[in-house]
Amino acid sequence: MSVRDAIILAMSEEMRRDENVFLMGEDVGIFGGDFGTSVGMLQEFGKERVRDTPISENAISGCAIGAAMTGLRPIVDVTFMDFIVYMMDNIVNQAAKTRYMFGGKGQVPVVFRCAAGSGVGAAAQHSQSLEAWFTHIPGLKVVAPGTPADVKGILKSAIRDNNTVIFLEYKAQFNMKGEVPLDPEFTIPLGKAELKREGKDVTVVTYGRMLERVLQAADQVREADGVSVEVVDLRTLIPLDKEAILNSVKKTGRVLLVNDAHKTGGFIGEIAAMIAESDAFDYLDGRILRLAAEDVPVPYNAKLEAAMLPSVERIKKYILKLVNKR
Amino acid sequence: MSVRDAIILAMSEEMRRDENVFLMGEDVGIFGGDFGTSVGMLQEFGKERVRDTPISENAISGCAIGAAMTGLRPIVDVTFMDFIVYMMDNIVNQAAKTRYMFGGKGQVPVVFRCAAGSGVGAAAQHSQSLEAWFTHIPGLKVVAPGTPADVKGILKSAIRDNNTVIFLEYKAQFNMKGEVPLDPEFTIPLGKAELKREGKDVTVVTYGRMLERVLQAADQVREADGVSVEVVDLRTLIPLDKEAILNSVKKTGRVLLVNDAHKTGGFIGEIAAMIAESDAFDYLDGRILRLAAEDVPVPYNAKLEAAMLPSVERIKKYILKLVNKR
Amino acid sequence: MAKSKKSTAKQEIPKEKLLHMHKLMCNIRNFDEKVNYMVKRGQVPGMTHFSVGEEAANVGAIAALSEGDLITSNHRGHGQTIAMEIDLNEMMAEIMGKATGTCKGKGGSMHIADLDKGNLGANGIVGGGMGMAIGAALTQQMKKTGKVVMCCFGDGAVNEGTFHETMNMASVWKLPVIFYSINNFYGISTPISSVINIDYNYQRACAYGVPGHLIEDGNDLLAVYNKFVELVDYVRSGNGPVLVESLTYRWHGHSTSDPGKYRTKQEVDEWKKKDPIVKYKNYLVENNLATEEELDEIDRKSLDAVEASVKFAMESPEPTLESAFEDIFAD
Amino acid sequence: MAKSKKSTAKQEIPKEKLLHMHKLMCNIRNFDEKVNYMVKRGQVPGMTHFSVGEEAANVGAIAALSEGDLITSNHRGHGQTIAMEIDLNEMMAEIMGKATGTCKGKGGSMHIADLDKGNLGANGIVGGGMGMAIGAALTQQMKKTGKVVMCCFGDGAVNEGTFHETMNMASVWKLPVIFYSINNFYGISTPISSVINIDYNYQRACAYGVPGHLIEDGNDLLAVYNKFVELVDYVRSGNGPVLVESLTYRWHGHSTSDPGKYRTKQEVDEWKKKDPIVKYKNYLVENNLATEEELDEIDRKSLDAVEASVKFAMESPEPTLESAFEDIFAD
Ligand SMILES: Cc1ncc(C[n+]2csc(CCOP(=O)(O)OP(=O)(O)O)c2C)c(N)n1
Ligand SMILES: Cc1ncc(C[n+]2csc(CCOP(=O)(O)OP(=O)(O)O)c2C)c(N)n1
Ligand SMILES: [Mg+2]
Ligand SMILES: [Mg+2]
Repeated sequence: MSVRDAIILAMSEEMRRDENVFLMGEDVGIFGGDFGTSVGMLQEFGKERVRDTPISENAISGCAIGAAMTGLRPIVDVTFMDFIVYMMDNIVNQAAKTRYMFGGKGQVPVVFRCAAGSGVGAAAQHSQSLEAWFTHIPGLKVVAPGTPADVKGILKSAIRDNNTVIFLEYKAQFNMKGEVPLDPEFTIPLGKAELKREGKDVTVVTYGRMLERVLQAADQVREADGVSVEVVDLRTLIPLDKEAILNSVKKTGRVLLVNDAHKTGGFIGEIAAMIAESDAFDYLDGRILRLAAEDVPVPYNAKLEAAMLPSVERIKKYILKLVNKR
Repeated sequence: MSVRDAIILAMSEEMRRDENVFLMGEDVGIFGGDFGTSVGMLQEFGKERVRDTPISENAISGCAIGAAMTGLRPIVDVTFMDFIVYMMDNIVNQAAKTRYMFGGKGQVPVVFRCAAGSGVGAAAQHSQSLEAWFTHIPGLKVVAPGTPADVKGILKSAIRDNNTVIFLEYKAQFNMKGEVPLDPEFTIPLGKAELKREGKDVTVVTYGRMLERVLQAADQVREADGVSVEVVDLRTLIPLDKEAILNSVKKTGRVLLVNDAHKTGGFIGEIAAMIAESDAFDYLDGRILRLAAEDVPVPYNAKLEAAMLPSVERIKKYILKLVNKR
Repeated sequence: MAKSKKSTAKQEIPKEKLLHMHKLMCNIRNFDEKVNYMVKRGQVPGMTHFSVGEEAANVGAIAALSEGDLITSNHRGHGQTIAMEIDLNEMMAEIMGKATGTCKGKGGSMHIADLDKGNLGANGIVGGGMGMAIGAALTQQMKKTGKVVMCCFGDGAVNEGTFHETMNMASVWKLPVIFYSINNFYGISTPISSVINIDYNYQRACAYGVPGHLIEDGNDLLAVYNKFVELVDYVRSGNGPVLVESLTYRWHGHSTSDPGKYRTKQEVDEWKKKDPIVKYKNYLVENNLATEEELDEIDRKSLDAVEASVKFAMESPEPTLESAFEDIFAD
Repeated sequence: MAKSKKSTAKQEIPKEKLLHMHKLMCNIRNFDEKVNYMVKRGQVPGMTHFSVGEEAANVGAIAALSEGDLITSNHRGHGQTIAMEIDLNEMMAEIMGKATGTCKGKGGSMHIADLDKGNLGANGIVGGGMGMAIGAALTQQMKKTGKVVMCCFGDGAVNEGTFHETMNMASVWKLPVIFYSINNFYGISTPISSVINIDYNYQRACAYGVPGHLIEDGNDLLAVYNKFVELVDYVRSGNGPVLVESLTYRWHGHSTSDPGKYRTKQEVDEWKKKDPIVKYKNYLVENNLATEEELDEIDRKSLDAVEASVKFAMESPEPTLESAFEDIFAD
């Protein structure tokens, strides 16, 4: 099943299960979503629950939050994550803080589904992965699953969660295929990383879009260079599974961090800092390396666009660098 | 001179020097700014150049950017930095990317002056330091000076810079006093950190509001414990003076990072990561420690509010921890 | 667009309700004057905004709501909150940052809420409550509760983009929400007339195909109340949103510290002569709907209640340090 | 609010100009049809939006501007850019991502700009150009240049908050800016009638105290042109902004991939019958303002220019990897 179909399935199952769940956003209805992630849902659930909106990101996000505070459980299709700029007040100043400011009363169960990342030739205003903004704001959960099965399991948990969840999906990976459990009770808990590969020489921590490349790189260096790579797939950024990261680092003593957001100020910087201030620091056999998108706005030209991201080759090179193989 | 007066002086000097410079924002005119940072300027420069606006942060920021693209040099008083949520499209998708997307044509010389941080009992929606959001976006400069003289020198450079600059000023420190050069040609280049103290045992890297406390802590541990602390005051976050940081870390081998923004996803995480991936890593004698605001929305109660920030005592404790003195 | 009627009780408002509305206005006045007094003495730790002068605009509107209806408010939320009959003790404790406060001392003046009573909260962001309001209205519509939502904001707030987007969405979806602009003529120091190019905010209703209403004397409690009875009924009947505006005035500065250079003493004094509480008292007495003694007695009791709230707040404990780390996430 | 006049050249437009406008419409048509052809064959690397069907609404408006006037546009910017007489070679090279492109291959279709000619750029964010437009207008006002700014956007864009804030600010400050809504009846799949509760976008002018104008036949080049001559003059004279709307239609899908289920083939065909280029040609010929041969010759030359631009683009080098790291900051 593709990531796209996993998203449709997760939302549909949850909407069947709980009548308070509904989907809203621009062109989610007859158009089936800018990325086809709601094709067929209008037909099953009708216009009330698959709700086309005006081009009004502020009202969309505000409306979702108010609905959530009063008992509904909206899923918002943000489409391109870049448009979340118009939702910042509602997400950051309202949704994230309401419960705290009100002394523990109320909750805001909204999922913001954001199509992140580059890869479709849409240039600088349509290619950003902005998860770091939200990881910095107490009160928000942030998730970025990297396989179709994880997409389904994490999205379902996000919908069931009583907090606001920023959900990253990757426009370059809607067609990515994989096994997906069909059990409607299959979920994956938020806050749990998964060891996608076990290994002993090097730890690679990643999430979201880069998982696919990291796994390829890990398999290739194991095969070609005999380097045993442990791949820690975060899936959830907030709450962060620090234990999984630190345990792996303590085991291998070498660590590479990979994401598709810009390097400076990106979330992997937080992970590096977290490791460097922890007791795992004492187990480190070398520097903590990072591979991320270059610090340039995403260029339009397809070759340049591609070159701004960590490639499988570069990930391999960094892994080998860590074990002093090259 | 107070920080407030240094801001007024810097803006006024630049407005005298260059007729293209002007100030706009809510209540900057007869009210003199929400924090008194434009008192008297309406009288000198008139309504055209000290421009009161509607409560329309999106239009304010967009207007500033369009004016800048066509030859003016606006300074925007954002007032509380929290309200920048309504300016995100203009700053992030427009100002930061325009020149790049247009293949090197055009420039957007706007300064966004943001009153950051807690300390005035204004609670969660009026107390944020959000610099990390902007450090993550290629194309923006970000500055956070910590003394009245630096405020003046950096603000003047920011106004003269041909790029969009996010300028942090701290609501808790508008009354902070210090010597300020009166020479209208006094400026401080962006991108240069300053060693506010030289030392050999421990490096503390900080910026903005926390500088004051770090200096107190450094002086106290030197006096009381004989620990020689080197204080690297960044002043500019982007472009980052990596060399200054790394040189100091190589010298001392021990490093503490301090800022007043939330810890998770904050800019000091980026600095920790930058150190941990550099050759300075090999000089480290211990973990890279961070002290930052707690990861909770800023509470209203004054005691809780204060307790969420690194205190001089805690900074001292961390310094001493690094040299194993306690 | 219909204009408001003048003071009248001809819809036969029960005496109990008439007196109760007086009490709520007194509560607002006494409460905020007391907080102001304490602010001046440094006894209040944070930023506060007062509703003094705007009592009728608040009480008249909210008194027209029914049990289960909801509101959102803004930074100047005391008036609405008190009109929604929040517990004064808890409110005062909150403003003093105490553990017994509405928000356990973590929200303060700008974040007082009472979700159980339908108050979705004051809001420190101008326009910040508008999205919530239409969302709450969507819930009422989808769940067919028959409840309405009142979204309260100032005059300056109509220039936020969120006003436009939420008004439009509410109109297109016919949501049961009343947009209520309490026009006190200034946004901080900025006269509304200098930042809109029409005469009144309510006229913006034209852009959304919704009815716009002006209550010219927003200090006339019954004018406000009568108009809102009509509007609440209209909205509850499924006709979609309305935009309504009351003209009133704030007696005090914008917030805790305000040099006040942007308006003349004369202007402020003129408005003080139009005191909404005095006006209402006179009306009730002149029309033999209540005696002066009755009304004064209510005022005195209100003062006592406010004093009691201060005592309660003063004697209440500070929140613990640990409490700062609680209530971030729901389970 | 005034409605538009029908086709007429009675203001004695010089023949040269009449033919030139025809050429620009042909350029838009031929250019975009060519790009569409290449998109279908995978020869264009990124997202594109076409102006086919909307030629008159674009050319008529921009032809009314003078040297030094400025525009901002949106994601569907080809029509405006070509009407502003951008170099077609560079534009095609940009769309193909080449180093010789307008933006050195770094911007693509959604970011074509020509700052020297007053085109402040297409914009990928709906409403993203509105702030820039009023800022550019502020510059003209403060520097007393006598120039005006035209801010182009679609129908769906009027529901963004930025529309509201910038319209209002422009009105209050009397900025020389024309807000121009090119109404093609859909925002992606969403009919404008389903997301506003008034008949037309131009009616929103009432909320800002500015004149609103409707050009009912936005496919009638001279109707558009004549109306804009009048409006540009009004705005240039210091009267503040206007809001104007043209009704037109896009022939192709919203963007590169669009299943198109939201509108019927019949509807599309009806609109194709109202082809703005055919309409204009007929008018010129019937009124003896030009011969069919002359006009066809212009079209042929336009086709040649487009083919030449493809050749230019094809033969142009890819940008170097290093170039990706340039142009982030100004010195
Ligand atoms: C988004 C945002 N911008 C600016 C402010 C600062 N601010 C607080 S109250 C206020 C004026 C509001 O005016 P109005 O809506 O008329 O309400 P009033 O205070 O007069 O009751 C401003 C500008 C804010 N809190 N939020
Ligand atoms: C802020 C933002 N929201 C959503 C989008 C996605 N989007 C691109 S074009 C478009 C429709 C625009 O409709 P309209 O303004 O009518 O212009 P048209 O495409 O019809 O010319 C949408 C929703 C966007 N680019 N930016
Ligand atoms: Mg006001
Ligand atoms: Mg359209």
